[in-house]
Amino acid sequence: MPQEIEKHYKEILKQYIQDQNEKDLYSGQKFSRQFIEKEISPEEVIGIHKASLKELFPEASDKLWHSFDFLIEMMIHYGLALQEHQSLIRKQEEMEMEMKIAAQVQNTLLKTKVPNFPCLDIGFLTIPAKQMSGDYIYFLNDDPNNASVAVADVIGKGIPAALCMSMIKYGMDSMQYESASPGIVLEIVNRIVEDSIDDSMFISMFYGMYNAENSAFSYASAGHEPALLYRAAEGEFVELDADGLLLGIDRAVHYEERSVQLEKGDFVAIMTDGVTETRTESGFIDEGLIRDLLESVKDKPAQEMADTVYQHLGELQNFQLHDDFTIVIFKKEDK
Amino acid sequence: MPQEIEKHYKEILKQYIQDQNEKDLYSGQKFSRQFIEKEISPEEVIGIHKASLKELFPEASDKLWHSFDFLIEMMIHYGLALQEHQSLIRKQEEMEMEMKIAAQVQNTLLKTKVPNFPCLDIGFLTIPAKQMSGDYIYFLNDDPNNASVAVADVIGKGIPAALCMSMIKYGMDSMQYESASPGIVLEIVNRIVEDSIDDSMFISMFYGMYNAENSAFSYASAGHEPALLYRAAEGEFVELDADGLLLGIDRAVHYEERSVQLEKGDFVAIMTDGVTETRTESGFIDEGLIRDLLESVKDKPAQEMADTVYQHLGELQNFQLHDDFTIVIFKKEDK
Amino acid sequence: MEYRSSVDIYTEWDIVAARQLGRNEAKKLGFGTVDQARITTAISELARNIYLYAGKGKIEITCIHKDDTTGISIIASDEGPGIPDVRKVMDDGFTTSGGLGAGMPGVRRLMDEFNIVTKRGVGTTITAIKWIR
Amino acid sequence: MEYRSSVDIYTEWDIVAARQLGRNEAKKLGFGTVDQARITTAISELARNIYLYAGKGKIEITCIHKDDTTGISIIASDEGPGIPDVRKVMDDGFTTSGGLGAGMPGVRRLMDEFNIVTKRGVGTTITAIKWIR
Ligand SMILES: [Mn+2]
Ligand SMILES: [Mn+2]
Ligand SMILES: [Mn+2]
Ligand SMILES: [Mn+2]
Repeated sequence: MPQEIEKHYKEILKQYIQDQNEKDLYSGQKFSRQFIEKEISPEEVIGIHKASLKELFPEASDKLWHSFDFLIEMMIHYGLALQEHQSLIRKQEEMEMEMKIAAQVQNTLLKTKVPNFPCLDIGFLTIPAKQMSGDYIYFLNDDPNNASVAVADVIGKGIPAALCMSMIKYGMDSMQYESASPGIVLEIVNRIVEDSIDDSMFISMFYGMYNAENSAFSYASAGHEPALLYRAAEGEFVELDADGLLLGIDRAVHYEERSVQLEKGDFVAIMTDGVTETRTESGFIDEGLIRDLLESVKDKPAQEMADTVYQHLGELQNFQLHDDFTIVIFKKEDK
Repeated sequence: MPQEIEKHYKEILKQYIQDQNEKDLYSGQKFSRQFIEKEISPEEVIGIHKASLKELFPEASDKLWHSFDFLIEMMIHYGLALQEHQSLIRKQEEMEMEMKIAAQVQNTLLKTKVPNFPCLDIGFLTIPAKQMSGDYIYFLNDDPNNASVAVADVIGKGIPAALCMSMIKYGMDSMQYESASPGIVLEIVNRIVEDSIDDSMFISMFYGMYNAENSAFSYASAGHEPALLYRAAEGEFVELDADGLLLGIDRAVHYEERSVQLEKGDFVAIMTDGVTETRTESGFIDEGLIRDLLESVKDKPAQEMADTVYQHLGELQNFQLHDDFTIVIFKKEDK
Repeated sequence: MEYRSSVDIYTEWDIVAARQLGRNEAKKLGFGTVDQARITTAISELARNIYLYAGKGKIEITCIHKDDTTGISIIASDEGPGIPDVRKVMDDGFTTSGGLGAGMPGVRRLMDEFNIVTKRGVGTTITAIKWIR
Repeated sequence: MEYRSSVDIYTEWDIVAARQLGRNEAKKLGFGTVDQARITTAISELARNIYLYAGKGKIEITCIHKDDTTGISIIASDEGPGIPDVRKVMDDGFTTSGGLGAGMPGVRRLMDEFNIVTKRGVGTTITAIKWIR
C-alpha cells in the first residue's frame, strides 16, 4: 500500500508541477486527509515527496536531497505530536463514554421515591450543568403523615461532587425509619459528612418536613439558599431560612428548626443556587424574577410550576448552565 | 521573531547541506521542538524551508518551487490536527485535575482501618489502572478476636465503578457491629447491591474472617477469584474457593461458607483478577508465576510480599495496568 | 476599495472554482504562500460543507479594510436545514466536527475571525476573515 | 552476525556521537531515510534522558536477527536514581513525559519494541528495537 500511495502522490505532484491547476491542489489536499486518517506521519510525506522529486528531477544536485533529509529530521517531532494526538482522541472518547455511564449509575444509585399525599402537590426537577450532578433531592416518607425532602448542593461540580452525593444518600437511607425532625436529620448527616469527606468539600442542605395532620411545614438549613414560601391569601412571598453551618465543617453544629403553617394554595419552593444565581450574559438575574415567574403559574400543578421556572431561566442562558439547577415545590391543596 | 527563526533555520540548513554533520541535525531537531512549542505549524516549516532554499539555490527551476507549494498544501491538515491537539491537551489536563480531586474524594470516602493483631501479619496494596479504582478493600475488626477483610471488584473500571464502590462501603459500614459470618455478610451486601444499582453492573467479592482464638480462616466468595492458601509445612498452595454468584444478579443468592485452619507460616493471598490475569505483550501470565513469586518471599513481612508481587507483575506490563490491581495477604505468625 | 465576487456551489467542481477565486484574491491582496494555502483550505472546507450538507449555496469573497489593515472575508451561505447543535459542530477532536483537524474548528483556526449564524429550516451563514499581518 | 558498539554519555556532544553511530548502523543495515531519522531521534531522546536525569550512562547499538528479519536494538542504561513512577513517564501528552510527542512515549512510537526496567537508586535500562520492514 505505501507504494501505491507513493505512486498516486507522484502523479498528482507531477500534474501540478506541469500546469499549476487548482484542481490538483484540491485532490492533493483531499489525499492528505486520507494520509492523516491512515496515520501516515508528516516525515513520511516528506520522504514520499523527496522520492517523487528524485524521479522528476534526476539531474538535481545532491545538495537538494540533503536539504530534504534535513526537513525529514525537522518533521519527526511533528509526527510524534500527531500520533500522540490520535491516542489522546481515543482516550478522550473513552472518557466521554465513561462519563455517560457514570451519569447513568449516579441516576440509578440516587433514585428516590416521591411521596404521594392527597393534600400535597409535589413538583421537582434537577438538571446537571455537566454530565454528573452535584445537586441532590432525597424524598422521605417515613411516617404516613410526614412528607419530607432534602435538597443538597455540594460546593463544586462534576465527578468529585457526584461521589459525595452517594454518601449523603446512604446517610439518609440509614434514617429511613426514624421519623427524625429536620434539625436532628441535619445534625446526623453533618456528622456522617464530617467523618467521611476531607476538609475541602462542603455541602449545603435544606431539609423540610410537611405534616399532613396539622399542615405544618417544619424546616432546617445547613447554609443553604432560603426557600420561598408563597402566602396565597396575601399574595406575598416570605423567605424561609434557619441558622446552621454548611455540612462537613464542624461535628458539633446545632441546626435551628423552624415551622410555618401552610394554608390552601400556599406553596414552598426549595432551590439551589444554580437557580437563584442564574447567570446571563449581562450578569446575574434580578431577585424578583423567580418570584414573578412562580406567581405567574401559582394555579398550575406543582410540576408545571417547576418546569416553567427552568424553561424561562434556561432560555436566558441559552441552556448552557453554569451550575446544577434544582427546584422542589410543595404546594398545599384542598383536602 | 518569525524572521529571526527563518534566519536561524537557514543557517543550520546551509551548514548541513555543506558538510552533512550529525551535529547540525541534532541542532535542527532541537530547534524543531521549539517550533512545536511556539505553535509554528508544519506548513510554515515548509514555507521557511522553501524560502531558505530559494536563497541557497537561486538558479533552480520554477518547477521545484511549485513542488513546494504543493507540499505546503499537503501539510495544512497536519497543521490543523496539531493545533487541535494543543487544545485537546488543555481540555485533557482540566479533566485530569477533576479526576485527581475525585480520586482524593474516593480515597477519603473509602478509607478503611487495618486491624492490628499480634498473631496476624497483614499486608495489602491496591493500585488503580485509571485514576479511579473499581477495586476495593474493606477491613473489619468488629470483635477483638476477628480480623475480617472484604476484597471487591466492580466489573468495569473508572468513574462508574468508583460510584458503585461507595455503595459497598456504606453497606459494609452498616454491619460494623454485627460480627456477621462471611456468608451472611455477602448475602446482606448482595441485597444492597441488587436494590441500588442497575442490572448492567456486577461486583465480585471475597470475604475472609480470621479468628485469633482458634486460628480459623473462614471465607465466602461472590464469584470472585479463588484466594491462595500457602501451607508452610507442605510447601504447597491450595486454592480457596466457595460457591456463590456475583453480587447484584439475584436477591436470593445463598453464599457457601468454608473454613480452613492456619498454622504458623501459612498465609492467604486474596487478589483481584487484575493480578491473576496480568496481561503482557505475549499474553496472560502463567498461573504458576504468582505462586512462585509468593513462595520466593514467604519469609518476608506480609507487606513486602504484596509489594514484591506488584513490583514483578507491574514490570512485566511496563506498569501500564489493564485492570485495577489489588492484593491482600493474611499471614499467621508466631504467637 | 471594496471588491466582491462569488461562486455558487452545486457540484464538487464548484469547490475547486471557489478555491481558485479565493487563492487569486489572496495573492492579489499580498498574502504569502502559506497564508494563501490556508485561506484556500478554509474556503475548501466551507464549500465542501455546503456541498455535503446543504446541497447548494454560495461562497462570497470580499476584500475588506479596517484601520490600516487589509483583509479577506469569506461568506459561506446556504438555505439548508441549519445546524441543530452548534456546540457539537465547533467541538474539537470528535467525529461530529469532521475528524482530525478538519471541519468548522479547522476553519476557525485557519482564519482570524469566525462567526456562525444558523437557524433550523432557514439556513446557515458563516463569515470568516483573515487579516494581512 | 552480531554487531555491537556503544557510546558513553557524559556531555551533550556524546548525544551527537550516539546519534551518529546509530544513523550509520541503521544505514548499513538498510533502513530507509525516514526510518534512519526515526531511529536517530529515538537514540537522541534516550541519550538526552541520560544526560539530563542520570548524569552519565551508555547507549549500545546492536544489530539483531529474528527469524528472517534484521533489526537494530538500542540499549540505554544508566546507574542514576531510577524512575520513581514509570507510568507517569509513559503517559501521553503531559509535561511529565516531556511535552508534545517527545520523551519516552515518543521513543516507543518511533521504534517497534520498547522495554523499560528501572529500580530506585540502582538505575534504569531501556531497550528499544526496530525491525526492517
Ligand atoms: Mn454544586
Ligand atoms: Mn450550586
Ligand atoms: Mn473492576
Ligand atoms: Mn478486575
